[in-house]
Amino acid sequence: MSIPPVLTVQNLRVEIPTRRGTLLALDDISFSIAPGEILGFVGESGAGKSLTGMAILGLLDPPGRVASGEIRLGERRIDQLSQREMRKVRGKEIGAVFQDPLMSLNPLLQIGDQLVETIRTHLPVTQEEAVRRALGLMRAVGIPAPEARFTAYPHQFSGGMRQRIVIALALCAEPRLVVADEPTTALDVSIQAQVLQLLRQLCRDKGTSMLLVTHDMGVIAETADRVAVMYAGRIVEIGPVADVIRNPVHPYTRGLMGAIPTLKPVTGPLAQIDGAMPRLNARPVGCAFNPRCPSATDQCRNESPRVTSHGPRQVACWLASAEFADHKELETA
Amino acid sequence: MLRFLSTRLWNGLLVMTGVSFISFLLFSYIGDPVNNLLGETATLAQKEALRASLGLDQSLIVRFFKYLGLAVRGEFGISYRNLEPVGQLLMSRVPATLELSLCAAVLALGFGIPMGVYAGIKRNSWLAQTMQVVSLVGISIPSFLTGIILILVFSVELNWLPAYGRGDVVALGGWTTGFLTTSGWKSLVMPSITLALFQLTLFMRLVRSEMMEVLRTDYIKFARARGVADRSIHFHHALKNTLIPVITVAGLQLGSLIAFSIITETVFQWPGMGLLIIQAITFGDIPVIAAYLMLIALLFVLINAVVDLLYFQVDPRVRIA
Amino acid sequence: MNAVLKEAIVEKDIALSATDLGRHFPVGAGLLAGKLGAGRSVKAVDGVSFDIRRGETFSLVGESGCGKSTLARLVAGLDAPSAGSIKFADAGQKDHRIQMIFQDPYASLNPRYRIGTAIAEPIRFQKLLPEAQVMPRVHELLRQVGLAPADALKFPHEFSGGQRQRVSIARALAGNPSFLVCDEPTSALDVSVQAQILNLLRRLQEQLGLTCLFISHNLAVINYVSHDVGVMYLGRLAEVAPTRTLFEAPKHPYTQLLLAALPQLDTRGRDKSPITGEIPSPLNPPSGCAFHPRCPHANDRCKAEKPELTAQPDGSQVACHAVQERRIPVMFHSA
Amino acid sequence: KTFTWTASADALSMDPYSTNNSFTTSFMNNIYEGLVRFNEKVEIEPALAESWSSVSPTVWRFKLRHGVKFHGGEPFTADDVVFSWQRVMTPGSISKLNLADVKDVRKVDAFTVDVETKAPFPLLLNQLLNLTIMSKTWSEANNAKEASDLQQKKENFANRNTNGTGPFMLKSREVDVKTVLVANPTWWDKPKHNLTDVVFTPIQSDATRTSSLLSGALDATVNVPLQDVQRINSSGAFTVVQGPELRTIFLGMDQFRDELLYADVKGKNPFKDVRVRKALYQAIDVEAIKRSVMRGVSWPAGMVLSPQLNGAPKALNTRLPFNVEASKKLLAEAGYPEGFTVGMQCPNNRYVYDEQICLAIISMLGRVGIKITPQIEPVAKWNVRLNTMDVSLYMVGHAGLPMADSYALLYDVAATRTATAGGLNAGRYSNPAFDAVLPKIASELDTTKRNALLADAVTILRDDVAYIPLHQQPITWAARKGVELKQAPDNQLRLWLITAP
Amino acid sequence: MNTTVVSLPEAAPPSAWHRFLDSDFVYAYKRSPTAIVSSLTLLLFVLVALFAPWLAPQNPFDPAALDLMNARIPPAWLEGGQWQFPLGTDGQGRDLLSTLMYGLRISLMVSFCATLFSLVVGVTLGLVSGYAGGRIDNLIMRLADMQLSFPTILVALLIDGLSRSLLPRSVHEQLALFVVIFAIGISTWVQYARTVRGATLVEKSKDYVHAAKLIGMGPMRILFHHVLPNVLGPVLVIATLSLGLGILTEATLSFLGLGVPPTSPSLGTLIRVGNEVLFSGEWWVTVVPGVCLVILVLAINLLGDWLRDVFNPKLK
Ligand SMILES: Nc1ncnc2c1ncn2[C@@H]1O[C@H](COP(=O)(O)OP(=O)(O)OP(=O)(O)O)[C@@H](O)[C@H]1O
Ligand SMILES: Nc1ncnc2c1ncn2[C@@H]1O[C@H](COP(=O)(O)OP(=O)(O)OP(=O)(O)O)[C@@H](O)[C@H]1O
Ligand SMILES: [Mg+2]
Ligand SMILES: [Mg+2]
Repeated sequence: MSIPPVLTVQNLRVEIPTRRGTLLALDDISFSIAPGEILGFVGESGAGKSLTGMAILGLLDPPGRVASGEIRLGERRIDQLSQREMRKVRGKEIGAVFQDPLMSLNPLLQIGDQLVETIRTHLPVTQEEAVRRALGLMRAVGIPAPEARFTAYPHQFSGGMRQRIVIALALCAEPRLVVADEPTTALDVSIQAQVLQLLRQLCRDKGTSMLLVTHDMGVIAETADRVAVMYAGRIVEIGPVADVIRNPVHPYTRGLMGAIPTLKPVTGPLAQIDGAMPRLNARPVGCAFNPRCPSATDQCRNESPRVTSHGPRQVACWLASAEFADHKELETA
Repeated sequence: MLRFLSTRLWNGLLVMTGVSFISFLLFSYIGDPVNNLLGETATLAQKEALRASLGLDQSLIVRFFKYLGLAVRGEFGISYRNLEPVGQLLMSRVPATLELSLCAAVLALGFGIPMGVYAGIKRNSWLAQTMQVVSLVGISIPSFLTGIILILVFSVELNWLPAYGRGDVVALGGWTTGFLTTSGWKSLVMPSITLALFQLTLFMRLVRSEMMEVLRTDYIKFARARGVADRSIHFHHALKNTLIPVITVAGLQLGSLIAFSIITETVFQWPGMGLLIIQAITFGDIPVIAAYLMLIALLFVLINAVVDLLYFQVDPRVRIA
Repeated sequence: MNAVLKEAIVEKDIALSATDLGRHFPVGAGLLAGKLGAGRSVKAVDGVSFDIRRGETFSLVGESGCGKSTLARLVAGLDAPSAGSIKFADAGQKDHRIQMIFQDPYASLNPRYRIGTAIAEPIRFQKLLPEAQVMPRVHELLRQVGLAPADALKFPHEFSGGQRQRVSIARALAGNPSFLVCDEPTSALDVSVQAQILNLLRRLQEQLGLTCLFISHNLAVINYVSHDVGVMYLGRLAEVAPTRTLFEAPKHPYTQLLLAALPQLDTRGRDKSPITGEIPSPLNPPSGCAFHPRCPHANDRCKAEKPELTAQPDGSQVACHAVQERRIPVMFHSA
Repeated sequence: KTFTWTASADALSMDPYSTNNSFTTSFMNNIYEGLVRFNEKVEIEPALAESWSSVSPTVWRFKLRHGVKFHGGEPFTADDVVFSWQRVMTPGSISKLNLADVKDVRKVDAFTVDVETKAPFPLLLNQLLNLTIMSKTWSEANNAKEASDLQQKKENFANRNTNGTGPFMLKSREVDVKTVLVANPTWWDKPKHNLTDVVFTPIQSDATRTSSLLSGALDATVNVPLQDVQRINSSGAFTVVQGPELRTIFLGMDQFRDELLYADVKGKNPFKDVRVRKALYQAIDVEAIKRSVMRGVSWPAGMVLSPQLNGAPKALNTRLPFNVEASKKLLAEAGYPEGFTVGMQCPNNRYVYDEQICLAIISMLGRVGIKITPQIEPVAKWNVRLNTMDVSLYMVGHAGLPMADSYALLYDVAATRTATAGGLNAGRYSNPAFDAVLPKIASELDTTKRNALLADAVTILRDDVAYIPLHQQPITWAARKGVELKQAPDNQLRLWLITAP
Repeated sequence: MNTTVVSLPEAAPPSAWHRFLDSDFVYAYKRSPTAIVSSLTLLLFVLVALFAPWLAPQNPFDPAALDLMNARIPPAWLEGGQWQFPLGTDGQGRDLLSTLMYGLRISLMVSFCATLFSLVVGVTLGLVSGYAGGRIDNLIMRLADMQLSFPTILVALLIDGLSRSLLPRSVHEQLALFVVIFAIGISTWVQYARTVRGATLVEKSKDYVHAAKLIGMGPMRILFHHVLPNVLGPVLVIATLSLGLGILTEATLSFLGLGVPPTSPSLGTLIRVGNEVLFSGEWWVTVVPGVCLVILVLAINLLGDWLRDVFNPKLK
């Protein structure tokens, strides 16, 4: 690795103490994001995607906490920073975009004020300069006539426009990394396409890296460079998007791919993974996926699989090596 | 906006008419002024004569419409007790009550909101918990007892504050104010504390829970994620949002401060509307009671309207685009 | 309705036919609102006509706020149309029953009722079975949707979203429906669970021969379950076509747009030129064809005149001046 | 010297004719005067009239005082007396109820007037207490020729402004808040007081009133709650003045209905039986009430008249003995060996410890088997009950005021109730023998004979046990040490007799 | 949507009682000293009130059992006190301890009935208002507005007056208590109505209501079978808090002389009477019931406050 990654997460464990014991919400998460790279996170609801993003932002809701592992921004370790220091990192070095644009903006404050406040929090600029920058940002995210809409309130914007403003807010201080947690889930397809386009373009222009959380594999396919598939608090597979989509190795990823309906003529029932993802407090012994896995072995039922690297891909599955062997054959064939 | 105002007006009218009828019903059922006017030894003939001359012998409906007809023109008759025109009498009591309520409201809001914000931000801190319990003790004591205890301590034992009345007042046009004299301010202390205690607790608890809710919303989370400072998050972003329910409740509470300070005014002999109404009730001073109820209903209608307008001010979402 | 079309479907039995259906919501409330206000209204559904054949699934697709749910409620009889009519072929017959599956699995079950009770409610209330047979039937239904009979004693909060949706389906089936309305039954679910539900619905429909109105905003889902598809835009139908026809030969620019915008697994790197513009507010719809502000082919006629659904040679119906005038290239599907 | 005092309520109006509320009347007596007035022993003494004589049995001639000036400076003459008489007879006046026996007032010359009564009437002087004199010129000039009228829509000038001849002049008035009087420097009488200003601030709440006194904000208070006496005394800075009021508290019984409203005895009225009434009487231990409820300050009564009341037969002020056995026996004889249940109507804010007295009585009657359903209510409601005779066994009190005469009390309380008589006879006691004595008393001009007749009347009531007398309640005032209040049994504070240190 | 984590034992479903013991509610309860102490206090008070006739040394409501000779005896530990009257006696010779127990009974009864009454009225009107909407809604909400302009004391007077003129004489004696209950109840229904209306508006648009409609269920049945159980959470909180307020309101009405009859005194009446003798050295007459009342109301309020936090879905 010649270029040092923007973000490195190593063996991250997040625990949530509850009344029925401590839940292990994120288990042994490791990944890194290169400059300008878009890393997608997919997985079912509750798999721990948002939690990962929040852990990076240092915004875990108490009583959730980082139990072990480390998070580095460039060279700097940020998981142990005090709230005060972390505040300087947030917004300035890591931007964030959340799922619901309607909920992300303070309904009682004008758009302009929210932008200016954020700019002035991070950059030593005058009010006028901040206003100027804010207008520039609004223009950059594609809001027509920003001067006229500067004093508008969030409710006066449509969902798509609002998400553009959220993006503008996230990019105020030109952060190195943006954590986008389902930025388009609440939007309609046609608007979703616009917003994704915008995000992609901004990242490309500024060289910003992005952690893109979504549960829509299609979005990942169109947007991300690499993808991490999460299942029950672990990353089960991570690798370049094209590879993962074309040749999913982990049985869960494979099931997932088959379950996605397409526009092609329907030939038979969709691939179906029976059952549901276990809750955090009822995670089975061994591989968390083993009860739903068609090819689970005794090893799967007893031991949690280690993450193994296969070229650019890493997979947490006891059967992965065999799989890769098959693929190799296939590919060479 | 026009539609909004017209709906308000219509609703207000409806409420006023309802209140006037119900308050009028009170007339026949809450004691007979004739006895108080004539003394208990008056003979039946004398009482009948007076009753007839007051028109009390007519049917309820006839009296209601007569009354309504006059009331619409602002004529509420003459108080049976003071022989003063009712309008004038009520108006002379309004300043005292308004000043007292204002002080109480300022106390309640001025202390309740910061305390609530604190308790909401640091909900598990020792101080916040103590404030919770102490404020609850405050509303668990009946206000007449609070009043008497305050008097005992600060008037009788310490002799710091006057036990009754408004002190010296200054007349400014038709308005009398106690704000311009030392004795006026001194007199305000105990009654406004007594009156504010309940509201203070209410606001504190309301702001606390609203604050706790708002602090969990996504936009606060997003503000944190943008690195906005805690102070700005608490007092700029969060507080403003908690204000919306606070406005509603504050409006209603201000209304009831004005309308129902009966106990406090009685205990401190505060010459406001509360004292007037309790005296009117004891005496059976019907014109005063009726006019008072109309005034209160009007007050609530107005407060409702003001609260709505404040919504317009605070919450851009309700402004009709 | 078009004569050609009528002939085409005559051999198949029509279960439901909606004609010029409209539902308008007055804006603002209050006693005087009607008198003093401008009397504005949201035309959530406006002049919609379609037929559903017995045993088939008709799907509606469209973006948020275009009136899909309103239409579903009209069909289910939960709401009365302000214009037009809905005719069921077997209306008035004893076994004419409509049931509905809702979008939000968390709100569609009463949290206070055990799911057994919830499923039994339609049976008990409509007295479909004697009391002794109610619980066996509930257990049977639970099994049918892939749950265990023992689950009957649990409360909704003990289930995941997908399981709840199964319960909802079981409850809907408990009412022995002859017609089933599904309002985005999978949009709150994860793909893997969505696949389970879609498979289940398809199987059940085939087994029970149900007639369905299926609503979704996801064309891929629609593709999987339906025989015919209607595309809605701002309360009106833009295009109605048999499923394959729609996907292979979309005619309305909006349909094309929807198809293009849907993120696909195999469209990596495709730098689409996304459709510009926002979905207009239904409060203040554009004049003429509601889609004209976003349509690359719009001309003055589109701005002024509302297009009507017109039949196309391949059995689809399109409401678009450009298509009618052949201003844009139109593909036809050859079955 | 400024004298600051308080009472539980304000004077209702400054128009002396607009009400006969006793506190207002007593307050107004410091500003307006009549031809005669009461001294502190509640005896008639000349005021604006210097002397009077009888012209005929129905006509009295009054010689008016010379050199008297109203507060506004107008000289006082017979015209003012005649004007006042005319004004008091206007429709809005309520004082006229207390001048019912006066037929006419005529001017004889500038300083002489004749008063004609409807019949020979010994109590004319007492009745004339209610005719306070207002200035004719002032009233006419200020459009206050008629008494304040509730029917009018405008306030009467005299409701807020005064112009009397009395020892004090009204300086300022805020209703229910503060009324300030100043001494009249040109008063005709030689002032016994040494006050320059009088500040009156009503305080409704008992505790606040006492607190204010204790806090030093007041010089004196009337209506001191009995329970606060000890605290006031113990502070050392105040003196408490206590004495019996003219008011006697007694129990009345419904002796009219054939079946009581609130009793479990059906078909008959036990109170029509004198044995039952007597049994109730003997079951009540007034000494215990005095000791425990009244904190040792009450004067057990043997008749409905206070012994201090003009003409009261003092010798008859003896009680039947408290005797539970006798009471039970009487009940058994009357046919109620097990007692019965009856409703009792009491006010709870009218008399001293009214509610507590009733509770004590309930407990005492319980011991002889009479179970009481209490109906204890605020005065406004209790008043209505008395008014509508909605009573069975009820507490009531009467002081014989404003005339302060025994006859007036007996007439109100025990005359057979008609439209014009027996105004307070809510139990409708009726004895023809008693009714026959009353008119004789009314017109008997000879005091000795009159007193004998009064004794006869009282005897009838006692024999009938028409009422169960309880006690005279105390008047309790308190003042800063050194202030002399001159308490009188009519419970009127006469400012012109007060000296402050 | 964040679901709460609940364990899913695969075995037979747990019994209702077990489920209750296992609920978040019980868990939160066990962890809150405030909730435990206040609920135990309340329980103690309720038990004492319920069993007053068996626990109290004297029946203070039986006038025949009282002896004026025993009036104003101080508490037993003070000079002049007697152990026969542990907390002393009042001016009627009533044993304060017994009076307190009975007073508690009356206070709780009045407050409980008033709360129940306003709850029933408020919840019903709120449900109907929220569900029916339109004119009915408007009418009910205007009624609520009107209600706000009437002080409780006037309501008490009005009800008293009305019932007196409308009901036969024979029932008047028992009225006093009901008048107080009605007056307090009527004064607080608005709160329930508004809350329930709000909740109903939310619930009625939920799909389970639609599902019920689909099988042809009538509005009343839907309201009471489906909607009602789901809006009761906040109602319970209000009810708890207004239970405390009711006790205070009753005390205040008593202070104004409009409370329950003095022969069956409530805590409020006791304080009112005690209030009068605050200066006279017989402090126990007011302090004892006063402290008792404050503790009771405080316990209720603390419990209500805690419930509010626990039931607030937005704080989960
Ligand atoms: N405060 C908490 N207490 C208990 N469990 C929690 C808490 N916060 C999160 N969790 C659990 O942690 C897990 C991961 O949650 P997370 O929000 O990261 O999921 P997600 O993958 O983002 O899902 P979604 O697609 O629904 O957003 C979930 O099972 C969730 O229930
Ligand atoms: N009761 C109502 N009163 C007023 N307007 C309504 C009402 N119900 C729906 N609408 C409006 O009608 C339009 C269509 O609503 P509908 O819920 O049918 O849309 P939808 O297509 O189901 O959207 P989604 O995909 O978000 O569920 C919306 O603009 C909505 O605001
Ligand atoms: Mg998430
Ligand atoms: Mg919908």
